[in-house]
Order: sequence, then structure tokens, then C-alpha cells
Amino acid sequence: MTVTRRGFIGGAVGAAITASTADAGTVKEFEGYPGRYGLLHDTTLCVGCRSCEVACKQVNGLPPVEQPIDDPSVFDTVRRTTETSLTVVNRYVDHEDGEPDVYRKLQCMHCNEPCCATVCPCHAFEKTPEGPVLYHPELCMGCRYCVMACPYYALAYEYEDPLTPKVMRCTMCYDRIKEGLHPGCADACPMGAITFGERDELIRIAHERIRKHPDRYIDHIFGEHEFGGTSWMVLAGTPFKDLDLDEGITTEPLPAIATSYLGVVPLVITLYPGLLLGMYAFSKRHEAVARSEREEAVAAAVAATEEDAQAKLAAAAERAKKDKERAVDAAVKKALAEAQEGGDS
Amino acid sequence: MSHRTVLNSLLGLLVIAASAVPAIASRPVPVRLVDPAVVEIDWPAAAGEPQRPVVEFNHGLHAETLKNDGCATCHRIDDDGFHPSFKAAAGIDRREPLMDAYHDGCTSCHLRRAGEGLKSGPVTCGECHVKHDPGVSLRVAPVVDLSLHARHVKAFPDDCGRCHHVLDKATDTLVYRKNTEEACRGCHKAVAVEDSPSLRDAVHRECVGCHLERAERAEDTGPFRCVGCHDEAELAAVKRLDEIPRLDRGQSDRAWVKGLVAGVSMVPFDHKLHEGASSTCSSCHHDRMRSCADCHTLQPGSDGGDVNLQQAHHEHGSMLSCVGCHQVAAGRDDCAGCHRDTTVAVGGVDSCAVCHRGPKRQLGDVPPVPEEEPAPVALDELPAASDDLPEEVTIDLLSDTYEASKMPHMKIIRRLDGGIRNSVLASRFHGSLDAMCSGCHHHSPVGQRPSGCVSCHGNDNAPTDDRPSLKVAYHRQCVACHQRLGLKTGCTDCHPAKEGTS
Amino acid sequence: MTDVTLDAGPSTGKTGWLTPFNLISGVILIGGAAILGVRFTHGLAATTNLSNTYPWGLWIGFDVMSGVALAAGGFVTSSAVYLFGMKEYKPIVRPALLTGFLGYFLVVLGLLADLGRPWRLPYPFIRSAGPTSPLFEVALCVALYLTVLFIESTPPVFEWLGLKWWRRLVGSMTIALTILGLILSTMHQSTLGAMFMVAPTRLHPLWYTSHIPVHFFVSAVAAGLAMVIVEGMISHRAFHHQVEISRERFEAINFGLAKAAAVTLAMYLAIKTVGIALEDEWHLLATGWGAWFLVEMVGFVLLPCLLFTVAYRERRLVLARVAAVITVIGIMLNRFNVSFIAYNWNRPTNEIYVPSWMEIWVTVAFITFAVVAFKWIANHMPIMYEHPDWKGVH
Amino acid sequence: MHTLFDFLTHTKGIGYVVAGLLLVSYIPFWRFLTERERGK
Repeated sequence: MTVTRRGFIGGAVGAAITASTADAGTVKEFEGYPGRYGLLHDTTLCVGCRSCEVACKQVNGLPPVEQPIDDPSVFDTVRRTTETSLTVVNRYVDHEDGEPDVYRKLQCMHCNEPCCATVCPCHAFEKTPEGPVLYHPELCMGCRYCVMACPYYALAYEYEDPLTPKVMRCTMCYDRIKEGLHPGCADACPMGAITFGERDELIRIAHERIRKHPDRYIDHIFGEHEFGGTSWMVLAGTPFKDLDLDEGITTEPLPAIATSYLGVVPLVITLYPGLLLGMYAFSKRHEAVARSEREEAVAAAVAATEEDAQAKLAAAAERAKKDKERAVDAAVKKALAEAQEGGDS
Repeated sequence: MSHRTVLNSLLGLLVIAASAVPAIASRPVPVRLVDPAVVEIDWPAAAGEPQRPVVEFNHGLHAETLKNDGCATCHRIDDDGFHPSFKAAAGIDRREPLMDAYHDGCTSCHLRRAGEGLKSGPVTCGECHVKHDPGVSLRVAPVVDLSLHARHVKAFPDDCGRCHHVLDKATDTLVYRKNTEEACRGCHKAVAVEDSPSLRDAVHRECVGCHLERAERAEDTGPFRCVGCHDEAELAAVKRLDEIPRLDRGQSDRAWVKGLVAGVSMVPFDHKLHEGASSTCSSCHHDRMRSCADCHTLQPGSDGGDVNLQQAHHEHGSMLSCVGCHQVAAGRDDCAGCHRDTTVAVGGVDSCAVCHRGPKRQLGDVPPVPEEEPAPVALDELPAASDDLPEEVTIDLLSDTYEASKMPHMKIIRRLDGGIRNSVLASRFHGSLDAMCSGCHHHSPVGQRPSGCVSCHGNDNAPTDDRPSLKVAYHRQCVACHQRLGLKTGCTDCHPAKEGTS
Repeated sequence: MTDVTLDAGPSTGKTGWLTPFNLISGVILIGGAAILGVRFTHGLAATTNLSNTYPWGLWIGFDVMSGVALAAGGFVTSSAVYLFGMKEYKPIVRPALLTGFLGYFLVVLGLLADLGRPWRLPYPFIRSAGPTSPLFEVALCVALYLTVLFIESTPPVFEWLGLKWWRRLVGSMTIALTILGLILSTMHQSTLGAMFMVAPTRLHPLWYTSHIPVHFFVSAVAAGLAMVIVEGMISHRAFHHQVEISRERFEAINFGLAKAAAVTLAMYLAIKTVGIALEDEWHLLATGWGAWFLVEMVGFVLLPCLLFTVAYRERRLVLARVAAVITVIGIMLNRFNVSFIAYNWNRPTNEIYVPSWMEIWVTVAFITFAVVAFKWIANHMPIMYEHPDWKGVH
Repeated sequence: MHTLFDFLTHTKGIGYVVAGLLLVSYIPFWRFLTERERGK
């Protein structure tokens, strides 16, 4: 699918300074691994017999189904996948007037571009060439970001287990596929509501079914493009919204959306030092200038005080000299006068 | 504005916002359903732009409260009969006089009754001109089907002129002409035309007027309140005759559907049989009581709009075409198993000869071809059970979690065959037995002993041509058919579970 | 200035350990430890209300998301003083840095409590890295920034221990450390927001925009400033006798911070409004969620912004402190909204996540641990005052 | 490189390493640049 890296305008405030408009818009076409497998889920054929749930539990060695499959009360509540049941069948439309009810099977959709793999900090998920998205518990640190990110609420976590909790999800029976078999649920389904095959083949078949029965199907294969396309695809006669399948906000793959901001990170790492040192230098110079101005002002002030000190000193010396002269004259005159009196007597 | 007021206003806003928090999930607004007896008082376009919202007038309520005053309080009833529109406003289409007519008519009556302490209605403008959000009316259009028509004929033997009339242009009067009766819809359209009132006015004048007259004379009559004809439940409660005498309008029992192309074999159409099979004449004569070829020609742009003659006869989706109607008929009750879904085509290429079995069509003035007696339906008898036609088939090829399934083969065949025999349409089209067998043994050559499912369906889904695996083939064929027929579809209904499996 | 003896005795005069503060914090800490014990023996299910639909609860929503934002005071003040040369804020750098360091320590504690296998925390760096994940970037930056903060808060320790050579070494690295601290903070504060960009259908459109990282960063700066004011208020009252700067100087600092907080909150309000405009979500403001969004924006961003403005103009310290407290609560509300209130907004309401009392107790225990640590350090090391030998040294 | 996820994993991994090295190499570059200033 064509991917235009979502143009992320103005990452962090720092990056805003670097005016990074859309980060490198890479337009790359990723078709995914050729010949990968998928499954087509035709909800107009599903009769809600839940044989797929039973088969899935047997294949994966999980505890058996809580409610037996002939107990219809299980459909009164809408269930979700849990750590012990990797797939559940829900009734979404309950017709009274004899029309068959509408059921849908929930499980991990094995996206072409898995967001669970994208958000895992330990790279514990891997999109295999055969199609399934595999989980490696030996790498997982249990942050549960994948459980938070999945738009299909498909992942579950072993909260009870204190020491070795794992993320539990459908693996599309990877081992069976490697042996050339079909996933447990596909084999178990009596109505052929789950067809296993190459994904491209299934898309062709789905379009063919829609063409052949225009009144039975909505002309849309859910999963062909939603969030970049999924391995599990759904055909339905009722609007997908009623089947809790929000038709997906965008066909842009979630990895592109999730990592669109991360393009800014290397920018921040590389541009900040220069900028901040510049800022630091600026503030240092600003300080230096301020300090030097202060010193000049001080020096000027000091110089000014010295001058008027000198001037005062000079004036004082001047006055002192004149007083001295006057005193000398007075003394001389007094001496002369005494000399005349001496002469007369 | 001192900062004191700024702070107070902000705190006030905060409190308001917080108070709205519990309404976090906004619920969708339910659609307003309007009672069938509520009528919108129409405002003719000539009277100009309405300044206030249209008034929803509850006619049922008024009819109930004024039932002893009689309908004459609002409707003019004179020797030409019952006039459906409000008598004070009839024929007025200028703004002021129309407003006065309604205001004097309604508010004066309400004021008077209020004065006398009787139950009364609104008086001020705002109470009547209320701005409603759009509602969906529960009103249902009544259909005079053959049963109801027959009851009227029984009530007024050979007095067809009472309802059916033709406008004699010369004398500009309504006269009755035998064998020209039609549905009112033929001439009276939704909007009144210069010489024919609107369908609504015409029908209310004729039917409600007559019912009212007979009610006044305390004779047994039909409904004259809105709900009588327009409410779904009331309509369902209308008495139906169990066998309906044939309606004679001078139509022939059989006719040739000749078409317009030379060389195509004509279709012997059993008109009499089809009258019995459809609810009204309008099922096929949906516009005028004329043959299809009069409007639907082969040239585009004919009266038949963009539907040419071929489509008029063969259009799958339409209830008015032959093949369309047959398809719907085949989709019901016993036939639904095969025919509801389009896995088994109706009106497929191989069934053309069933209808087109008359002589070739010749254009130009050619002596009319005599009507033929329809060939009797040659449906051969159901053979008894034999090894070719086993009474019961045990399907055990795949049983592992469930026991083998014992499929009651003949029981199914007898039921389907019974359904076919008592339907003329089915027995005419099915002809031989093999047509029924190819319902399940599809894609297998008709006539021989059909091969088992396993010969084509392998043990896993072959995605190349979307061919299901054997297990899926069994279930899809049986469970889907049972679903459509409303039969049991539980797992253990067909095959008991083996001990020890969940 | 009061001449302060080096080894200042315990602050509250009463000798012995049985002060009411110690008692309460003791009980909380022991309770917290017990609950963590149960958490690591019986798993997360026994101690939290986390579910498959709400994998992240209070420990992520508060300790990680809000904790990081509130600890932003460290890098804000240190970069202001050392990089942008606002020397008048020097006295509050140390307490802010200490709050920052303890805040990040609290973040790591919260993370360790919440992780399924906390002993594998270093896996992303040593075992197998998932560079496409925003959480990888956050983990990398938080780890590095924790070390940077640790080094930056060693000077008071070296002064206390009298290790002059070490003290001078760290002193020389201050500028480089501050720059590195600012880089790391900018990244993980904003990437914490980017973590939510992966779930466009699960986070309510009013809170989900492609600008979440910028919103998180700017609100973190605002929260940091507010936290410094709040921390200043508490520590000045608690360590009154150690404070050596005059009352006017301390108030001037607070008003400076209030001014910066007012500007940051105004900017934050602006970009949030722009966010709504760009996604054309005005009609959503009329819904119930819109009202809750307005409570957050008007009550906890616009209101404190105006309070700060008025407090700065009228020089009224109490008003500034009230605004700071509201901002701190506001940042928590925003982080809670994004983490688990407006998250899964379209799921049926019976699956709503409410933190269990044990989660709340452990969170309170972490905070108490941070407060106790702050108190001990401030009592023994020159945090609130400058060490006589190192007066005026960088 | 068949999926966007692989492409992003590869490019971002390299991106981090390169940015880290550049950041570290910035210090000696700065010291070399301002060597004469400080009269060393």
C-alpha cells in the first residue's frame, strides 16, 4: 500500500525552532510478503455453532470452553478475546422474523503492518513471510503497550501469572501452517464461514462472491485496506459498524501513524547542542557585556570622583598658599613697625 | 471589568461544564412516530411561502370528540356527496382568506367549547403551529384487493356505476360504461388535474362519503374514520372471503402474449389462472388496464419510461414482471430452501421453453391464432423408494466427533414433491423430477443417478474456485436450507454427539 | 544570615523518630511494600483492576505519565539558570533538581511495579531493541536522563562529604549535563505523548490529535514550573531555618516562575485550541465528552493561567500558589484523561477502569518515599542553602 | 524489505545509532573549535 509518512508538523518545541515541516516524506510502496496466507470470514454463512472456539482451544491446549456450544445464552453478552480463549464468536444482530442471526468471530487480525509489533520496545513481535504475526515471550518485558494499541482489542495478557506473564493471542496456527495444514478453526468450521488460503486469492474470491450474490453482501471486504490491510478479512451482509468493526479511520498503516513523530527525535539530538551552546554563549556574552559595562561604569564613576577630588585638592592647596603669603606679609609688616618703634625710642 | 468578575464567570462556567459530565455517552434521538390519524393541514403553493410551521391536525381525536355532532361540522355534505376538504377552506388558495377560514373555523370552535366547559383545543398561534422534528407516519395505504372488491360487488350486485365512472368529454359528465372499469389510480393522480381531482380527494369522496351515508342510515357499512383504512392492525382485521368469485370485466380466459419481434414463439397466457394467483388486477396492470405492449415498446422513450417490453416481462428484480413475480413466489414457504438464495436460478436460460411454447409470432395483419387449451401439466408420478432412490442415506464419511448422520432422503423428497404438486407454477416449471433433484445434486447431470457429494468435494476448501470441502458442502446445503425453511439447525438434531466429546 | 553549622540536626527540634510525620509515612510505606509483595507473588490481577481492555492504569497514568511531567521542574530551572543565564533563580535550582531526580526515581518505581517482568527492563537496550516504538525512545531517554539527574544532584552530596576534587569535576560538567538533560527531556516528554498516537480509534478525538507530543511537552513545562512553586512553598515552610535567601528574593523568584507558568499555560491553551480547529471538532464540544474536555481546559488550564497573570500583576504570592496547585492537579487530570478516562471512550460503560485501593495505596507510598527522601537529603545536605566553602562557585 | 514495519525498524535503529554518535562526537568538535579561545 502506498505510504506517505504522515507529515508531522513541528515536533517538539525545540524542533519547531529547526522549522522541520513534514519530516522526510518517504513515499514507499510496500506490498508485503508475496504469497502470504490469510483467512476470509463470511459472516453471512456463520451460524454461531462455535466449533471454531472448541477447535482453537484444542489446538492450543487451552482450558475448554466455559459455556458448551449448544447453550445459546452465551450470545446474550458481547464477549472479547481473553488470555484463555484466543477467539470468540459474538452474535451482533438477533433477527426475530426468521431471518438468520448475524454472528462474527473475533481474533487477532494479523495485520499486514502490525501496530502491536511497531509499538513493542523489545521487538517481541515479528511479521512472518507466511502471514501470521508471531510473538516471542522470551523477549517480552510485559509493558502491555501492544494490548493498549490494538484497534481490534484482540490481544490479551496473563494478569494472574506473577512470574511468567505472556501476551496471549491467535497465532493463525503457525505450526500447522508450516506443516501445510489449515488453522484449527478453518478446518472445524462446518459452514465454510472461515476459508484459509493465499490472501490475494481470498480477495479475488471475496469479490467474486459479492458479484455473484449482490443482495447478500455489502460490496466491501473489511480488512482489504483498513489500517494497511489485514490477513483476516470479513464479508458481511449488515453494515460493519453493527459488527463492532469500525470501518477504520484511515487506510494508512498504523506503524506510519505511530512513528510519524519519532522522525523528529534524531533531529532534536543533533540540533539541540549547537542551538543551546549558542544560547549559552549568547547568555555568557550577554553576561560578559553586562559585566564589562558595569566595570566601565564603575571605572567612569571612579575616574569622575578622582577628578573632582584632585580639583578640590588643588583649590585647597591654592587657598593654603594664599593664606600663607598673607600671614607672611602680616608678619613682615608687624616686624617693620616694631623696628620703627625701636628707632624712636 | 475587574479580575474579580473574570474569575467568578470562569468558576461558573466550570460548574456548568462539570454538571454536564454525566451525559458522557450521548444517546441517539429516537425517530418520532406519527399516528396514522394525524394529518398535516396542506398549504397550497399558490398561497405563498408559509410563515409558520405546518399544523399537525389530529383528525382521529376530533372525529372521536365530535362523533355525536357528526362530520358535517367540518365537512360539507350535500347531494353530490361528502367533500373531503375542510368546508370553510375548500377552494381558497389566497393567503389571507385561507388563514381566516382556518382560524375562524378552529379557534372559534375551541373558544366556544372552552366557554361551555367542554374538552377543547389550543387557541394561540404557538400551540397549533408547533415546530416538530421530522416524524415517520404510521399511515398505511389501503388496498382494495379482489376479496374486498368481491364483498362490495356482493353488497351492490351489478351496480358497478356506483364507483366506476368515465369522463364523457362531450357532455363533461361522469358516465358508467360497462367493461371499462379500472383502478382509481389510472386517472386520479397525486395532484389534482383540471378535470380529475387528486386521488386522495376522489377516494375519500367516494368511499368515506358512501360509508358515512350508510352509517347514518344505520346500514352495515365500511370504516369512515382514518384508522379504519390507514391503520395496519385495522387493515389486517378486515374480513377476507375464503373463496373469491371471479370478477367478470369481459376479459378472456386465455390470451396470447405476442410480443413485438417476429420469429419468437408466443406465450399462451392463462389469464384466469393468474387472476386467482394475484391479489389485485393492479398487480400486473399497474397503470392502466391495458396490455404491457401498449406502453412498453422496444423503442427507448416510450410511455413505459426506460423499461422496454423485454424488461417488462423478464426483469428479475421487479414484482410487476412475469419472471420477477415468479421468483418472489418461488422464494416463499416450501420453495425457499432452493429458490430463496440465488444458488438456483429462476427464469434461467433452460426454462424459456416452459413459457414460449406457442407458434412463432408473425407481424402484419395475420389471422388471429386460435386459443389452445393449455397442455395438462405432465408431472410424472413420484417413483417408490429403490436403491436409486434410497429411503434413507447414512452420511458417515467424515464422522469423528459426531455419529454418522441418517438423512431421511425420501421424506425430504416427498415433502418437496408435495410442495411442487400443489403449486401450478412449480409443477409447470419443474416438469420432470430431475429439476427438483438438482436442488441438492447441483452441477450433476440430470436424469442419471446423481453422484454423491464426495465425488466433487474434497477434504479441504479448494480456494482456487471457492469450492467448499465435503464437510462444508454437507452443512452449507442442509443447514442453509433448514434455516430458510425455519427447520431445526442444531448440531445434535442431525447427528448425535459421540460419547466423550464436548 | 544565620551561620549554619554543617551537620544541621533534624529539623523539627523534637529528637527521636516518633514524630507524627514519620509514623504516618512509616505505615504507608510498610503497607505499600506489603501490597507490592502480593503483587509480585500473586500477579497483577490480585492487586490491580487492570484488564485486557485497560492494560494501563493508575501506575502508568500517574507515576509514569504525570510523574515525568511534574519532574520537569528540574530541566526547566537548570536550563534557565545555566543556559539562559538567569542567575537570580540559582537558589531554587538544587531543590528543583532534587525533586526532578526523586520524581524520575518514582517514575522508575511505578514502571517496575507495573511491568509484567520488571527484571527485563534493560532488555530493549541489551537484548533486542524495538526502535519503532515510542516507548523504546521514552525508556532510552528516561534511563539516560535519570543518570544525568543523578550526576547533577551529586554536588550537594560531595559538598556534604567534602570530596572537593569530585565536586569540582561535576561542577565543570554542569553545562554539558544541562544541555544533555534538556535534549533528553524534550524528547521523552514529547514522545510520552506520541505513545498515544498509535490508537486513533481508541482515544477520544478531542484528546487525540497528531500534535499530542507538542501538547505533552508544553504542558510538562507548565507543570514543572508549577511543581517548583508548590515544592518551594512546602520546603520553605519545612526547612525555614535552613533558607538563607531573603523573603523578598524568594518571592521575586516565585513571581518569576508564575510569570513563566502563565506564558506556558497560555501557549498550551493556544495549541490545544488550534488542535481542535485543525481536526474540526467544534461540534464535539457540545457532547458529554466535550463538557469533560472543557472542565479540563477551562478549569485546569485557562483558570490557572488567569490566576497566575493576576497573581503576577498584583504581586500576590498566595494566588500564585493556588494557581500552581491547580496546574499540578490539571496535569494529572490530563494524563489520567489520556491514559484511561478518554481512552476506550466508545466501549460499553460497564468495562470502565477504576483504580483499586491497592494501586492508590502503592502510588501514595511511592510519593511518601520521595518526600521522606527529600526531607532526609535536605536535612543533611546543602540543598536549601549554599555550602560555605562553595559559595558562588558554579 | 517487504513490509513497512521492517523498513521502519531498520531505518530507525540506524537513525538512533548515528544520532548518538553525532551527539558524542560534538564534544571533541566543540573543544577543538574553541581550543585557542581558552589559551590552552
